[in-house]
Amino acid sequence: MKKDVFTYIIGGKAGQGTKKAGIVAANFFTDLKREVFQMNHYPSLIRGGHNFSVVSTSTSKIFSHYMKADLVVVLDQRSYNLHKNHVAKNGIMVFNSDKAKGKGISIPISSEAKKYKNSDLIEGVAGIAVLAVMVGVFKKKLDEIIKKEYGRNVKDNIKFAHTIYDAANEKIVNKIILKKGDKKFANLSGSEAIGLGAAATGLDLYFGYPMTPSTPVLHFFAGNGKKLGIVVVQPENEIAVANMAIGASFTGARSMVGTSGGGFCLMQEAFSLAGMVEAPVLFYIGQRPGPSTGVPTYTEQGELLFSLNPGQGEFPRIVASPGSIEEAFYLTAELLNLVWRFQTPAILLSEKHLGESSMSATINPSKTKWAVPVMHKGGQYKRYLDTKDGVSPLLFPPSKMLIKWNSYEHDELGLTTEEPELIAKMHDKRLRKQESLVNYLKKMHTINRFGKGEPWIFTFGSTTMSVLEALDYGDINMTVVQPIYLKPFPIWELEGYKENNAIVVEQNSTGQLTSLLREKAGIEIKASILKYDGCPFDPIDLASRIKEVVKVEC
Amino acid sequence: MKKDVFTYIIGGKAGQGTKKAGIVAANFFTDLKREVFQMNHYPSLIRGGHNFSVVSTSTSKIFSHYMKADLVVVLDQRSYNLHKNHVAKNGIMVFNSDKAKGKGISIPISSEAKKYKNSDLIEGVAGIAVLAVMVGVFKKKLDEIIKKEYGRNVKDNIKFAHTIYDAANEKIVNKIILKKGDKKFANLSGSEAIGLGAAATGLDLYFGYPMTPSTPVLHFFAGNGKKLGIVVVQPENEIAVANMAIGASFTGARSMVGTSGGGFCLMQEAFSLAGMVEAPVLFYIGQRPGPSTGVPTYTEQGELLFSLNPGQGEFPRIVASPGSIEEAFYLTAELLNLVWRFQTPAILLSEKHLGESSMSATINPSKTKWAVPVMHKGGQYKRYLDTKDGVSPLLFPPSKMLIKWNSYEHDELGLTTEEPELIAKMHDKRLRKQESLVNYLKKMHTINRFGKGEPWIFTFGSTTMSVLEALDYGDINMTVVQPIYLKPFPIWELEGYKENNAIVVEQNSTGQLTSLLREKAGIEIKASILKYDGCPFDPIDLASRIKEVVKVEC
Amino acid sequence: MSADLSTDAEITWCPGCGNFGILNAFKKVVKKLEDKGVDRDKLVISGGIGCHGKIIDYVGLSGLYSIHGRSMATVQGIKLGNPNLKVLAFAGDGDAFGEGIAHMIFAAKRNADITVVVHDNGTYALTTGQFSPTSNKGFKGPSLPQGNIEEPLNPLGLLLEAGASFVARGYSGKIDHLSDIIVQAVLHEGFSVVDVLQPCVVFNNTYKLYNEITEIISKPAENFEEAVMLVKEFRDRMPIGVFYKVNKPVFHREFYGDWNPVVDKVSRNERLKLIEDFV
Amino acid sequence: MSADLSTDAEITWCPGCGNFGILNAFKKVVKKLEDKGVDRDKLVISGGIGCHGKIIDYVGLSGLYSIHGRSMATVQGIKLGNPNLKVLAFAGDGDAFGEGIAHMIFAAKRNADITVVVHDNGTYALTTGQFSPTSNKGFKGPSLPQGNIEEPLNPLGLLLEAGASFVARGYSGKIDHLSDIIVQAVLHEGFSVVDVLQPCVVFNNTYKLYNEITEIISKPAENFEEAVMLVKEFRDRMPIGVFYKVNKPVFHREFYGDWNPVVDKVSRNERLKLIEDFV
Ligand SMILES: Cc1ncc(C[n+]2csc(CCOP(=O)(O)OP(=O)(O)O)c2C)c(N)n1
Ligand SMILES: Cc1ncc(C[n+]2csc(CCOP(=O)(O)OP(=O)(O)O)c2C)c(N)n1
Ligand code: SF4
Ligand code: SF4
Ligand SMILES: [Mg+2]
Ligand SMILES: [Mg+2]
Repeated sequence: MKKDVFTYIIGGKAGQGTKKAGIVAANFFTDLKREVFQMNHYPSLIRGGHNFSVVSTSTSKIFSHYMKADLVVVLDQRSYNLHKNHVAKNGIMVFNSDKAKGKGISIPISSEAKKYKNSDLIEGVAGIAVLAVMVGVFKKKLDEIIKKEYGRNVKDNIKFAHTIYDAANEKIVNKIILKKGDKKFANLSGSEAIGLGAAATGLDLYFGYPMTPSTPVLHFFAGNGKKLGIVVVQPENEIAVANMAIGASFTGARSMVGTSGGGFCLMQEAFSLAGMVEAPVLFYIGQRPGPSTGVPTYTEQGELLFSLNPGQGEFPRIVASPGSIEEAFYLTAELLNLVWRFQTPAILLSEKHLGESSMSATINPSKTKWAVPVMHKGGQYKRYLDTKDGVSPLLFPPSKMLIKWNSYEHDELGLTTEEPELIAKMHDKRLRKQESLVNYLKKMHTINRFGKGEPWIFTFGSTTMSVLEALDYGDINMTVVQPIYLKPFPIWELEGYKENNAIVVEQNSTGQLTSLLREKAGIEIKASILKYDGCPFDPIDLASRIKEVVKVEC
Repeated sequence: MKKDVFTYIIGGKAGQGTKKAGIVAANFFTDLKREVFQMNHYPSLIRGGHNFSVVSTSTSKIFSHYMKADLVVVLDQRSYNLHKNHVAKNGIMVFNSDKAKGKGISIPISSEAKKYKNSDLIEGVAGIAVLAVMVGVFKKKLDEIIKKEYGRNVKDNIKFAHTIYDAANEKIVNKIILKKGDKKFANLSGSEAIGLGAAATGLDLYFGYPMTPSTPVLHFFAGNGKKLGIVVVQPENEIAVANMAIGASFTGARSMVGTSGGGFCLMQEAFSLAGMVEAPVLFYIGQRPGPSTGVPTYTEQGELLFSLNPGQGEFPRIVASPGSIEEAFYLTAELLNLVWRFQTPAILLSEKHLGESSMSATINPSKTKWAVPVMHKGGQYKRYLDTKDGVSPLLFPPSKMLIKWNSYEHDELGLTTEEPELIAKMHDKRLRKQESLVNYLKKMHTINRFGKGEPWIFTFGSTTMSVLEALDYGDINMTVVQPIYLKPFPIWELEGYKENNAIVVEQNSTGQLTSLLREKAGIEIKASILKYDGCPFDPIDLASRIKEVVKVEC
Repeated sequence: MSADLSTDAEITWCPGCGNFGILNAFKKVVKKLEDKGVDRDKLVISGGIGCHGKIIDYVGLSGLYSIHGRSMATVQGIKLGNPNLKVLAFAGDGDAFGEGIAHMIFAAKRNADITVVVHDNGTYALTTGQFSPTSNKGFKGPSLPQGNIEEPLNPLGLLLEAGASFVARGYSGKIDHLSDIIVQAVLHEGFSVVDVLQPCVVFNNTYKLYNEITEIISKPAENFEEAVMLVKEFRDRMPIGVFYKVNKPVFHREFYGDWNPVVDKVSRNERLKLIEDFV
Repeated sequence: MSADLSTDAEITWCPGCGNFGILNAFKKVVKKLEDKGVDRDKLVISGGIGCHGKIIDYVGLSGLYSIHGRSMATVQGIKLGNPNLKVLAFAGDGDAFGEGIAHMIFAAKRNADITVVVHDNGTYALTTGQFSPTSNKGFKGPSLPQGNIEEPLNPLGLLLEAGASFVARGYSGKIDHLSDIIVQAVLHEGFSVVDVLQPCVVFNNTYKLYNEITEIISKPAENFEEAVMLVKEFRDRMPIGVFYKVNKPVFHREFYGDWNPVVDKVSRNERLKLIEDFV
């Protein structure tokens, strides 16, 4: 069993600063050169309800939060009730005795907070003070942390923190000394990784209309785009988003859009347009539980199949999903490069669990490519020149040459055609581009394999992190196979697997990856472990489900 | 080889009445109690360009037009050039010598027409006059036809027709006497069949925004809805179309929408909404070559995969495609019934070739069902009652009970939930509905089989008609298997087929049915015959391609 | 339906949110309508997605909790399906004037007999406060931290131009007045819109401003031009009340008069006969 | 680019179609613009789907033949990508005022520096003549054979309300006048729309009517209110010309001043450094 994991949960109402407290805790662990994984759970509301943040930390690689915590701090009764079973053996529950009754250590957090203005917002600070006590941090260090992390009302915050610190110090006995790790990592959210990956490859414009859980990428660029030279536009709706992005790509601007499933529905016509005019645009989809509005702030992987054939008609489509926050960085970069290499739209498929969690990551930006297309070399320009690999050179305005992109079927110049032979020929050109794409991907890293042992576990997207942590936690030796690319599906990498036992872990109710593996790669799947209640897997639960399934089915 | 087929082609500019002439010819053959198949080819423009209509007729069942004609009448040079190779051995080419040069029988159609007003529109009548001569119809009968079919300017038309008749009579030697058949069929277009099928099952409202090739269904209801009690609404865009239809279904109104691929892109968010609120709405997609605007007035089957997983998230989806115009009637009726039985959206997937062609059909309206849902029986009403088969009884306003449909994940009453257990439970409810649907379909006719012999030919949609005619024409004995339902895919019906040789015929460039058969049903496909130039198969060509492929691959 | 129009749903608006005012006003509306003979079971509601949309969970009336920007299309469908029902769509400013603006304009143009109540808080609140179509220039939100660079729309002016036959503005801080307006809107036969000034205490707290500048007008404008002028005032003085009200042909009646698709449905037998005639 | 701006595409408009007038006017526009120093290679066009959209095939300029209702969004993207380009979108009435109305309103609201030329024939011509947003009441088309039951939109009024900074109407039968207007529209910095009266000889032949009632106005309205009145006249007298023109902050400049995303791109090295700083 994995040693040295320390988990901290802070729960309360939205607006009480639980997420902020989680971030502060994560930064604190990071300063200890430990690795962290932070997951934020929140309902779809602005104030009230129940939010919580879980931070798990370890001196070695950690891929998931745990739902058994060494320290739980809850600010109200609802949080108490929800988390009372999340206290680990030897763990501690600290609750706000003004707003909750229960077992554990009681501190009158609210009555202390009330002495200050913004009494509600201040309560999250109590969580940090309690954490400081628990892990043996001195008040001076606590003051520093508060100064650094809470910009406003520093004095009040410190005074309040001290009161809570003293109260907790009296009551907490089982203190824990956290071992220091040996490397200071960056603490990165999935959304930041995506933004940075696109920036590294040369993104020029990001278009987005707010939609959870893709919004943090929009906000990332809004906050950081300026110095990177990236323009962020929030138009009137998703249709405008996608069509503007295509327009921008016509000028040679690297453009990207972000949305969730519902917004992507509205972009499909433009997705098909991109396929036809051969516009290089990257579409980011952050998944949440569906159908329809579903559960906007939760996580799911219910849109794998939905994302494989969007837009009417036949054209090369690329879909890939990152298995970790680091991979989110590299994969975003690679996809932006690919859309320019092959002039066809691609989907970066991810989930709330990746986009809105953060973890320790090492990123080497110089490992990315700068998206550079095949450019016209001279002579008469034909936008849809029928080349061997199907990829026609690009040229951008202003130019003395005619550059015509066309949503109708067209000839090489881009003029509309209704000639049967030409229609077939242009289908063939796009098909060849599809083949070239497959050949290109064959030379790339399209599947991750982790560990050794049988049977194999297939998974994808952010669930990969849950699986890796579960195996680590449960001391399970199995090979984890994660297709990064879902379209074209890298069957060439999977040919060896056919004879074997395999199970699948994924977060949806119909087993979409399971179908894909069976249908595309002919892999016999013994069992699928599914979760579709909107919450990510807990590695402890998942470890035991894996053991169980392997025992019974394999 | 099939006997007794007579084929007539009339070609000219859009606006010259070639399609009308085709219809008149078809009606004439129908009056002879012969069977007919009429295909109309036209570019995306209103006047000019090149239109043609082909009518093939036989005394026995006929499933396709032929592109070798016994009589070709062309009104201009472009038509002449395009059709000069479409003249059968012993066939006749008649051309308008005012506008074309070539071999065959020349008649100065335009200079004769110029003597009348609407000189352009009148020229199509010449085609009928020539046909009359060719098949030995007397002038008196011709007059009757013109009176019946051409409402306006009857006198001029008759006078003009006589002049042409006389000119042709002089020159045409190989006249043909058409044998009479023994049953007078209705002459029905695919779009009419769809409209009638929906009407028979109880359709109340049809919502549509014009888009070729789905528009004829809109026009059908606009022209015939009133007496049937069917309301036709053309809103501002496809998003309104789909959302209004869902709103209407809330009142218990049977509603349906129609569009093509590009418009359906815009409806996907509503499709998912229908999945979540469990709204019974039927979506008709008329396919044309894509991607994007593509070739609006031509035919293709490039959107099979696109139509299988539309809309974000997981919910039961139904997709089916009719293999003949008769089947279009029954299947539309059955799908409207199914969406009400299972409260989930369905897609009627078809193509321009079905929607805009017409053929002899026998229809028995009383064989359809009247769409009646499971209704609430009394007691407290729960919109999303968690029943054994997943189907919750319906109730319509006005009612003293609360009826709440909800796009968010919800409890049984329809109130929003963010509770993990309830989220999972509601996924399970919808999954059970999916199972119930499959069980229901297992008792239904989900696959057509025609003929005997090996290897088997798989096909779907309107291509079924081309295949049947090709086998008939080529005297080929093979079993044709046409999955009517594409989702849920009737693998239970296909289990026996696994060991065998099989080929696929479909109209797209990537072999989408081929993939589906391989992936879903594990059927080994030896070869696929694909066509993707926007034109339907010609049975003569197809017969030889089939023979060739079977020889080489099977 | 519970007598007090409540449901079991927990209310998750922020304390002090202007949406409470709208909820309370609406409950009064239902009772006032009942006094005027409109049964509550004939009143069907819909809403978009956003803070505003939650009202659908909180009001004990039948309806369809729709998607972002579409509740106006949803209720048009409901009305066309069964014109005996009175339909009312709640919408946010992002919902009605952003994602769904086309439906608003065309509902007004065709004078669909629906009522739209817009919870106009000048922000996309539920998605954490981005600028919306009615945000002021300079409004700072997370997608444009340097401040909104666009002028706000004048949605009521737009809808008047589009042909709206009933245009009003209310304020969630004046509940009785607001409920009066909504009652009139529902009773009006044709397209009616009530733009409700709704302070969002977290992202756009306008209570103070609106308490100062709102001014109840006593009667609608005399004519269209005057109404256009009235709706334009939203800086120093913010008139609230019914600005414009006119009788015009109503969509579903122009379409099929008094006929009702679900009530007056043509029988199966009759239809089968007609179909047989056709083929 | 061919000197006479032609292409190899066959023109498939009906003989006598008003679109010819627009095509001819536009060719003049390009030449006039060149005289004023706007190079034709800096002029990029887009179009929607419909009879009007075919103009994209017929004009020898670079551009993107977009989809139904989106050419206004397309050109906004082009402009944002490279603001050195002048962009012009052709659109049909179905395109601009139906499917794409939201893009029009918001392009006007944000004063995006684009020009939209609407081929307004009051019908969905290419799909065989259904009623469109600007069809008159009573207009008979195949989807409503009994006649349109809605009043036509007043699109220019709507766009004025939305904030359009340049609003004009032209007539395809008055080619020189039309080309003058379009030149002004293109040279105007900000959102400009030219609603072109375009007879469709097959489905809505308005030549006679327009020849009678169109009247060239000599100068724009003095103010907004006057402009609103002017655009409303479209029954007995149909004024054509530039109705309104005002200088307002332009979207891309408010956003990033004189900076240009593709020209002034931050280098790879600089970006990598910034990213390293971030992580
Ligand atoms: C198609 C689509 N795009 C985006 C979203 C995300 N979303 C949810 S609510 C909302 C906007 C809320 O703004 P508003 O309508 O003004 O409502 P408020 O929350 O302010 O009441 C958005 C953009 C969505 N649900 N669907
Ligand atoms: C999303 C979508 N819906 C429908 C269509 C079908 N369609 C093609 S052109 C057109 C309308 C044409 O009307 P308008 O824009 O006025 O152009 P016109 O032909 O009159 O010039 C329509 C509805 C389409 N191409 N895309
Ligand atoms: S965020 Fe604003 S609109 Fe939403 S509930 Fe809170 S105060 Fe109300
Ligand atoms: S149908 Fe009308 S708009 Fe289209 S080309 Fe013909 S005349 Fe012009
Ligand atoms: Mg809002
Ligand atoms: Mg038009």
